[in-house]
Amino acid sequence: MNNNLYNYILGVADNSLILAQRLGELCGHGPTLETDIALTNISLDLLGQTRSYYQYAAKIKGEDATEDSIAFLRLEREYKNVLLVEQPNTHFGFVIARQFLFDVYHYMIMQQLQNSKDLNLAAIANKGIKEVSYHKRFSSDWVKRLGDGTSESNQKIQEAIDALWRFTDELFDILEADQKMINEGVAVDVSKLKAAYYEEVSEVLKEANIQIPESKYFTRGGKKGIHSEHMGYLLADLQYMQRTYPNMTW
Amino acid sequence: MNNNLYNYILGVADNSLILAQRLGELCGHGPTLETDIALTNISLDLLGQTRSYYQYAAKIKGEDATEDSIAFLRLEREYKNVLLVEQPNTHFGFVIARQFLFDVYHYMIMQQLQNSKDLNLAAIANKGIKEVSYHKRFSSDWVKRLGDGTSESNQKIQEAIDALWRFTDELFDILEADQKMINEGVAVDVSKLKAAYYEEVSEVLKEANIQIPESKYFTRGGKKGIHSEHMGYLLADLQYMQRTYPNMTW
Amino acid sequence: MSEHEVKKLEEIFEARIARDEKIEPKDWMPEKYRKTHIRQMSQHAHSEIVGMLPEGNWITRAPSLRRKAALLAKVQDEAGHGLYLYSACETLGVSRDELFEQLHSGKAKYSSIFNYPTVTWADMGAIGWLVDGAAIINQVPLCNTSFGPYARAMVRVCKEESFHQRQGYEIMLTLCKGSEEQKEMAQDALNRWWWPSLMMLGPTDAESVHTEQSMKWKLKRKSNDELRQQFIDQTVPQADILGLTIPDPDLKWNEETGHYDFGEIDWDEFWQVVKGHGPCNKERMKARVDAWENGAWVRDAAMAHAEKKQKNLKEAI
Amino acid sequence: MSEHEVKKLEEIFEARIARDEKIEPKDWMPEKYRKTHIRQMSQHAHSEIVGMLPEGNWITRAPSLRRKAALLAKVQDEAGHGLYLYSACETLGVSRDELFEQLHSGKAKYSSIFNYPTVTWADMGAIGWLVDGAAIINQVPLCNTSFGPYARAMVRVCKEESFHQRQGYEIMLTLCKGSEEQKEMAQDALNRWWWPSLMMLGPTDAESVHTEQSMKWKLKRKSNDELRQQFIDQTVPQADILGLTIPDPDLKWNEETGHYDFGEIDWDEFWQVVKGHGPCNKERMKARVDAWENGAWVRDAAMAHAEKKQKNLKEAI
Repeated sequence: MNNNLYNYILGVADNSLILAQRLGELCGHGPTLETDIALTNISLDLLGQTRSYYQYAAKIKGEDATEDSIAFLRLEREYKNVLLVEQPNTHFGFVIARQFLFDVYHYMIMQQLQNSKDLNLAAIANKGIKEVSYHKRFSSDWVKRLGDGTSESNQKIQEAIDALWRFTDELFDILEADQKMINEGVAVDVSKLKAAYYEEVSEVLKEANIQIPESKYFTRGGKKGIHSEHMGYLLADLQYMQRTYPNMTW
Repeated sequence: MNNNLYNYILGVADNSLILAQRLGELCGHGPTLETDIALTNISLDLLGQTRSYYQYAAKIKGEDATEDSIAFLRLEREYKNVLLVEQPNTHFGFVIARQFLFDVYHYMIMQQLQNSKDLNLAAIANKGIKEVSYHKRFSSDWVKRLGDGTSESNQKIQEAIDALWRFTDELFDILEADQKMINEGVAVDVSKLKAAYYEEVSEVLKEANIQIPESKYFTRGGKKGIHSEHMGYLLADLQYMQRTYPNMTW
Repeated sequence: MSEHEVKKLEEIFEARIARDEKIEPKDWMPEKYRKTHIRQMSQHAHSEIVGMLPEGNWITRAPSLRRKAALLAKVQDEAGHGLYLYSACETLGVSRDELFEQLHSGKAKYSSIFNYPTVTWADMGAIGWLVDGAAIINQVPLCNTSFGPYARAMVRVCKEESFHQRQGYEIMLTLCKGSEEQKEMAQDALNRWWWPSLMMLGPTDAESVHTEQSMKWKLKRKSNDELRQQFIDQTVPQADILGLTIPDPDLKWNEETGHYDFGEIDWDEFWQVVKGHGPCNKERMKARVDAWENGAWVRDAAMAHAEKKQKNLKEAI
Repeated sequence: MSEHEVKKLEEIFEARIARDEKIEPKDWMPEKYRKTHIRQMSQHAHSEIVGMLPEGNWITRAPSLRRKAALLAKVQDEAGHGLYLYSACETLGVSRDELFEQLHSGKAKYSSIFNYPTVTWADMGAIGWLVDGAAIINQVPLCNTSFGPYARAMVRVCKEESFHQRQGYEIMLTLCKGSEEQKEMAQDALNRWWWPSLMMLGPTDAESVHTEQSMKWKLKRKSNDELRQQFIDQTVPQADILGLTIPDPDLKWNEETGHYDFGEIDWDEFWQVVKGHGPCNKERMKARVDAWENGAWVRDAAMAHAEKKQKNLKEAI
């Protein structure tokens, strides 16, 4: 089995799974029906992508691996998502800020992944790019709406951007497996996206009357499987059925 | 195996386990260090009682049963605790109201259980009665303190009593297994405690300037294993390790 | 308008309905017709919205990615149904905010079935199979109801509901073909949802108000008891296929009537839940009110932003 | 008081300390002594209180009832230590509320180690073994420090800490005797907690302030680097017994010095965490501030009730 490819795929896919899970918590509790529907749509898109990635990863892994064994039966230390996507739904400002900070990044990755030498990954990216482009439009619009809405909403989205900013630098970390896959023309060299990312993010924030955080201190760990303390509780729910009833068909 | 006895013990013990778990969530997050320490004490007492009950139940069940397999490896529908104890820590008023409404009941049970023909149960009750008497004093005092404190605290404890009142009637339900154990002089006939319970509770509430709720509508189900939607999440955390790492020693 | 004129309009109106013409929002209509429709459509909309909660409870814990996605999509459909139905109400001159206010204050009702807790994963199957099944039986006739926007909304709703019902049944089928634990889970869900599902078809005809008028307006085509019998006759064979037992010792096929006889429904329970004292009424209302209150600043922001944009646009012109 | 008189008092004071007499709260003491003690004792108290959080994170998920009870009891002990230490501060004329205010505003520090997340159950073992182990090395000398209330508090604290340390080590031992997964979990925890534990002993002597004065007042008896060496020398053989590998390729026994040599500590990381930018600084402060703010109405109520009672009592007399 191609370990590097397998690990690279999980790194990309876990972001979608965990963010979809967070968005799934919100279903039925949003500020309007329209935002409920839109965020559920995003969650569904991400889940769809996750399934394509994991199905491919399961093939690579062989044995009895399935999309579900990969999604539900790993230990916390084996999930490779960035810290950003596991952060809680503190309030709607956090939901939007988290989505926006991820979408800009996600779109860049999908754009490049379309050119991957791995045709499976290229196909997933090709199918997903339209969806992610919609996500980015949705979250950017809401960043602007909240930033330029009332003084309360401006303060709340600012609070969220300030709180989540420290998780952005990790998005551009490259692990060993990633580097090997970059060298083979399979993976996206995210380190090269960093400047463009901050530029695009800053532009939207500026338009939204949001201060761009200046902190130079960042938190990382998710990509290496060292997650925040929120992650264990998220996984306890996510894995509950598969752990409680092993080896069954649903 | 004596099924009725086993089921009766779980019915009593699960209340302690689930309430201990709820109190455990609070550790480090209370309004003062003193209340943190006191509530942890109560949680520890309840856990201690739980262990004694489950150890006895494990002996009755035989096979490979242990206190931990009983505590952690049942399905949600197999937990027999009353709905009251699984209600969430909405705010400190709820914590105190839940504790108070349970403690008055718990004390009555322990008092009678001391006379059980089952010497193991009598011994557990004999050991526990002092602890539970302290719990009741603590929670009653706080009910009075909050009821007779500020108008805000009065309103908050009233809100909690109003919300939890509908779970009190279930405390006095008697299942088939219970009835058989009552007939044998093993179990406490809780139906006979009802009048005294409401009298004692009402007296404290009156002293605390809290309105006694008048609703005649009650919610039940926990004793039969039909729990509120809070329960699944509580169990996902409680069982997480045992489900994720089966058959290990910790 | 003179009394005579109103009477005349009413006659024309009733004649249109009798001819199966659709009434549209801008058409003249009796005040009672308008009010009855607002009441029924908003109650239906509220049921969709509150109905998101018991199923939403299992989204984070769904047992497979496929089921998680399907459940999410289903709950999203319910939000969509709520949206059409509130819009249909709006055509009659009542705003969504007003309707929410009625829901949150307890003035408006919603389907009582959603006041039961979803205790296991099998409840996702049972709700799809039984609750959506009963809903469809209630709703299919409404595709031909007299008020155009309601009828058109119901066409779409029924199509999606019947997809949900099949999906629910398929969850049950998978469980029943699975392990012993899964089969038990399925039976347990049937035990808990059977009677509340029968209650969904409404009180017995003897106790039902509004029926005659509703029949005339095609808001109703069959009585509650007829619908209930239809539901039972349709569902029992489905349970047989699953190998599950309907929790009613009195249930049995009656050769003479060509229907299933069934046991007595616990109407006390029904009325207790309707009056707000079911297992989860408080929790459902709290969830809706919390969502609404916590979302106020977001709605305010969207409004303020839209106004600013409009103002800038005007100034630019 | 004249400068001369103060000087005289100071001399008597220093002589008392030199004679190993205990200073008690009501005794005269130099202002700097008072301030230094408030700073150090409150910092210690804050560390106990914040230290409840990373371990509290596993109470609901502890893998057995026995471990759950032991963990609860341990976290409770930490609350108790906080309580003594705040009380010791109060004897020097500063209130608990003021001290909390300093913590919440970020003015007061607490031990940096508690800004790392507890990621697996094995962290409960590693914290007991390593973090409490390092704490004991820091604290045992304080049982003989000059300020009476602090010295007495430390006697009790150290006794309990050493119980906690044994308990933590026993958790590690159980894991290391367990399954492959458990052993991996233990190694992983050691990997993550080793370096932060070394940092707990404080910056290298070159960078450490306050040391000379603290030595004189018996707030310190050995330098940070000496304590660190002691910790390493004591811990490495314990890791060997567990069969775990210390994550330091440069670690090796030095026959000549009779100590372990070890690799370079990442002081950048240390200072980043101290300055508030560790993995969980924000979360820890938020948890403390939330607890405090959400508890305000409770504290107000208790106060109001006590006042009413007192008033009633007075009126009755």
